Amino acid sequence: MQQSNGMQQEPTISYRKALRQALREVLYADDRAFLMGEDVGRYGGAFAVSKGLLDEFGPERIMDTPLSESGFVGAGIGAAMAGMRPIVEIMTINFSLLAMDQIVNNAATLRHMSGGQVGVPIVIRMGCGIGRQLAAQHSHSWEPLFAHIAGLTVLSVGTLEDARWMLPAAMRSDDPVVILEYTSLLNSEGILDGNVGSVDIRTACVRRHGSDVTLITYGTGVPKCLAAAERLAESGIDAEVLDLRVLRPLDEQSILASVLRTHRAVVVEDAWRTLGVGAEVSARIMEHAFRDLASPVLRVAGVEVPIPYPKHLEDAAVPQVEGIIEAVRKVMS
Amino acid sequence: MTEADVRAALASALRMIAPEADISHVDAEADYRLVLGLDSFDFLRLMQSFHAATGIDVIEDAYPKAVSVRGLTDYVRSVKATSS
Amino acid sequence: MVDRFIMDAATAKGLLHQMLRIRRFEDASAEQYSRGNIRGFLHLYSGEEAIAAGVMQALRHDDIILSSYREHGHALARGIAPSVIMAEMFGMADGCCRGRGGSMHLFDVATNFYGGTAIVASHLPMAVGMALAIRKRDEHRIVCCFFGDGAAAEGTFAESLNLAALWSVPVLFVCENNQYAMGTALQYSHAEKDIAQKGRAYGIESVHVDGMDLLAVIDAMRHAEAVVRTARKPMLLVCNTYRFRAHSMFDAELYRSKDEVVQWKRRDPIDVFTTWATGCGLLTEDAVAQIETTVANEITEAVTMASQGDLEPVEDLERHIYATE
Amino acid sequence: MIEFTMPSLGADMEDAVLVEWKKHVGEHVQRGDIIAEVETQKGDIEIEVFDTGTITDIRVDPGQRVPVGTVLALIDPDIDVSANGKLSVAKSSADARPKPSAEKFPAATADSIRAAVAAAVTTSNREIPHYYLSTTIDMQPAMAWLHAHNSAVPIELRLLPTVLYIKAIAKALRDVPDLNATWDKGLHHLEHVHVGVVVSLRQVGIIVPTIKDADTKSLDSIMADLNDIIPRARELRLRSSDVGNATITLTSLGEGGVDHVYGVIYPPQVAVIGVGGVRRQPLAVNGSVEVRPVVTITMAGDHRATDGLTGSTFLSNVATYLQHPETL
Repeated sequence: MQQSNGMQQEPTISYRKALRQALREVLYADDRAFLMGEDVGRYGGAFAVSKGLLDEFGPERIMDTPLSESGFVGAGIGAAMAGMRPIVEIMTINFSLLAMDQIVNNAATLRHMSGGQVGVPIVIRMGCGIGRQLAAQHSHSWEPLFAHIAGLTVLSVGTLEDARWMLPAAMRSDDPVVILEYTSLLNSEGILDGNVGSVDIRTACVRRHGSDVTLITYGTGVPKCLAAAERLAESGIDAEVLDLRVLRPLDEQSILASVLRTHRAVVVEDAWRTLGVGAEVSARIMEHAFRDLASPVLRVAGVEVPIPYPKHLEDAAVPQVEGIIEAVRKVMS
Repeated sequence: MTEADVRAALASALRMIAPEADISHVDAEADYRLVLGLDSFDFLRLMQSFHAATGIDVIEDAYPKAVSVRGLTDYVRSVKATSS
Repeated sequence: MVDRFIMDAATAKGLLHQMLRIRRFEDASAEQYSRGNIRGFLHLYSGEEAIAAGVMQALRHDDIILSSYREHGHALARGIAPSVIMAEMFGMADGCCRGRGGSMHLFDVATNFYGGTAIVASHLPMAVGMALAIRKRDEHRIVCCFFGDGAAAEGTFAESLNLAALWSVPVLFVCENNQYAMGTALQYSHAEKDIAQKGRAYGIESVHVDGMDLLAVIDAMRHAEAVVRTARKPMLLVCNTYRFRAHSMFDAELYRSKDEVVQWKRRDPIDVFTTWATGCGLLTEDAVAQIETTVANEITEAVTMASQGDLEPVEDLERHIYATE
Repeated sequence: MIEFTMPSLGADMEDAVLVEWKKHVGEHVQRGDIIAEVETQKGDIEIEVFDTGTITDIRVDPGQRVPVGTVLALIDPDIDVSANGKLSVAKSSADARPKPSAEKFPAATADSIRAAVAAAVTTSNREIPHYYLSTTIDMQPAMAWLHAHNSAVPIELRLLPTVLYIKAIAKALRDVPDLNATWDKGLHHLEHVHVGVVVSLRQVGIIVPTIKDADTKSLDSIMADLNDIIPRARELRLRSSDVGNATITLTSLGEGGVDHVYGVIYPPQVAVIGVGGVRRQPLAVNGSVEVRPVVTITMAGDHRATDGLTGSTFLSNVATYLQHPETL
């Protein structure tokens, strides 16, 4: 599909390249837009997502910042309030805690608290999730933390399609949007569906239709659940995979529609089990589809420990395909 | 080339071939190969680097003379005498 | 009584041994990372050895040390065994943190080494707090907190220095200014480029030191002893230095030129000290060669021991969450 | 031989493109040298080598994208006779995973070389029943040919008698394959003919570099090999490929004026050849007695592998070849 601004639609593309194409599209489409973050320019992006953009757009629109997360996220919020459309990159979600006050008390709160006068049209992107053996301080999964904050839209990029099209949709919002990208998916490659020109930031999406059980997940959970579904299909269990995509506000309608069809649900996420996204989804299903459930909703989530550095412990601390299959067998029995 | 020059040229050549071999005190008449424990391989390399340093080509027939500092000096003088 | 620093042959040998052990350890770390035995992030200290050796020689056993993720030099100079650090990076239970921390999180309470942190400048407030406890408990020891020029742009830097001066606590802030915060050069991070000036703005005595000259660092530490240990006041030491290797293993160094690296390498702290020490007869060439051999054996042994370590059993995953179990 | 593989620079680095080689086949590299530049998703990164030695083979060309772990080049590690008395493969820190089979050599300080040789020799004597043969050969034709050859070439290309012995022995081995073999509870013929040449390291002892395929090599290239290997052997900077897998060993200690040199077999080889010094001696030639340059060549054979008849056939072939130097 030919983009007006001369951007080619490449057949196979990596998650990293899709993110970069999205940045280029929005920077060309709106000159109020600019990218700001640590090492996004000269270094080429901590994970090479913004590599080459400094040469293409110049230092005014690709701004390297000092290591001052609270400072530059707050500044981004200010710039949004004063007519710009900043895209602020927090290198990884692990550093977002330093900017939490700005995100919660300013970005998420001002519109409501000012009686509707002040909007904060900002997009905050973060690299998330278990990298590979980056130890506790660099391996956080705080999707539930952000999904809990009134006033934010929180997106989780689990597929190539969303990596390419979520950002343009988020830029059209007049309210703060947090986009959670996953470093462990950056190298994954695939074919972009040509006729998908854009995506919405409201609804969940069924990635694999099935009739026996619904696997509800997001982010890095999507590829794991699809793999589990393939293995389950071999033993005659037809699993549906529902990618939440939007962690706030939750697309309750799609969740319930799927559960009404399959009558069984397993929620899968890397984040810690207690007060995770799974807890909320499970409560919503209990509230609205209790009588349609053939068995209780199960949750497959992270073990509640700081993620350790060695591989064998890291792998044991987060859900794996085997664990998902086991949960499905339990919910089917 | 004086005897001292010949001895110096041999010494510098030896630094590469047999660093521990010290020709400075070898009697001018003695067969330095035996004194310094040089085998035919070392001696050929010595003659080759002597040639590189001085331009003097010690032919095989002159080997019996060239094995002592004095003999080699006489040979060098004879070659210089015939060529100048 | 102020410790008089004596530089004799034995001291010179000890300090060179420290610096060489750090340099060779980091080379071995790079090698083991390339071979896949070390994973995650790895930030190497090569080029900054004079600071670790120079600062650490002035600290006492009960002094407290906190560091950043570029901490191998500090940990080695503090006395944590190379094999224990390498085992930690191999993820083995024989490591100082049972393999759970890895390169960025070395803790060793026995040597009062309270870790590396991966969140820039997040250890500064803790350093102030530990010094506050020392003052309240009237103990005669100090806290030494290492961080980089990048950290000086964090909010916690400003808050920590202000609190340290306000509460007058015995903390020595050592800023290793290696000119770059990951890929962002000093002039693109700081409007006020003189980090010592920032310290003075918060009421803290701050000085610059040539971080490539071990003797200069040792000299600065004699003054720091007087301020922090004796007068029990905070101090900021800004050591100007340079990292000879990339920020971390996977860095194309697009942000600096190759000949800038070559320029700084001309003042390699190990060469600077060795030339001086051999010049004035404190070190002989044989002594230097002997140290090289000893260090080579130490590092080879460290890698061997690390590779023969044991993994922590998966059953222990949830141990040490709370003090109870 | 050590394999230099595409390093893993990051947990999420799966492959890279080889952009440029900074070192090339035949070049010597030190630990820490930049050996190549690769292109990753983060940009071009210079990669370093962690072993000291010589590059013998480049497996990946610029422009090729290869996964992490792919063998990019082969490095022939230096025989680094380090001070701690280990003739070990060049000083690279122990690799956590088992290294490709770089041969390990016995200890190599002055006394330890002597000890190693002694050890090899004693086991050799104890286990191997030796038989001894010798022959004295008229070297007139060989020396004349050599003299004529050397006067016609620049001094750098002069040949030594040793190359004639090596070539003659190698050709004779082709005629008597039982001697170009190893003994390990049975005779195992060898395909190639590699002649190990004993080189004295003055006070330190001896070392035995190998002249490979001496049967097919020209005299000039054998001499070139000697010019390359022997100086390095003397500086204890041999490469692992220089040493070992000889099919027979030649000891020519004749330099010191010794006439008869009886070597001791190096297991698993089955023979050792000794060559004395060239000396002038009266010799019966076509019925009259003349004073001729002669050399005595001896052979010690492993009686389990071959017998005296095989040995004597071999020695007479060597003599014939030496008396027709133009055929070498």
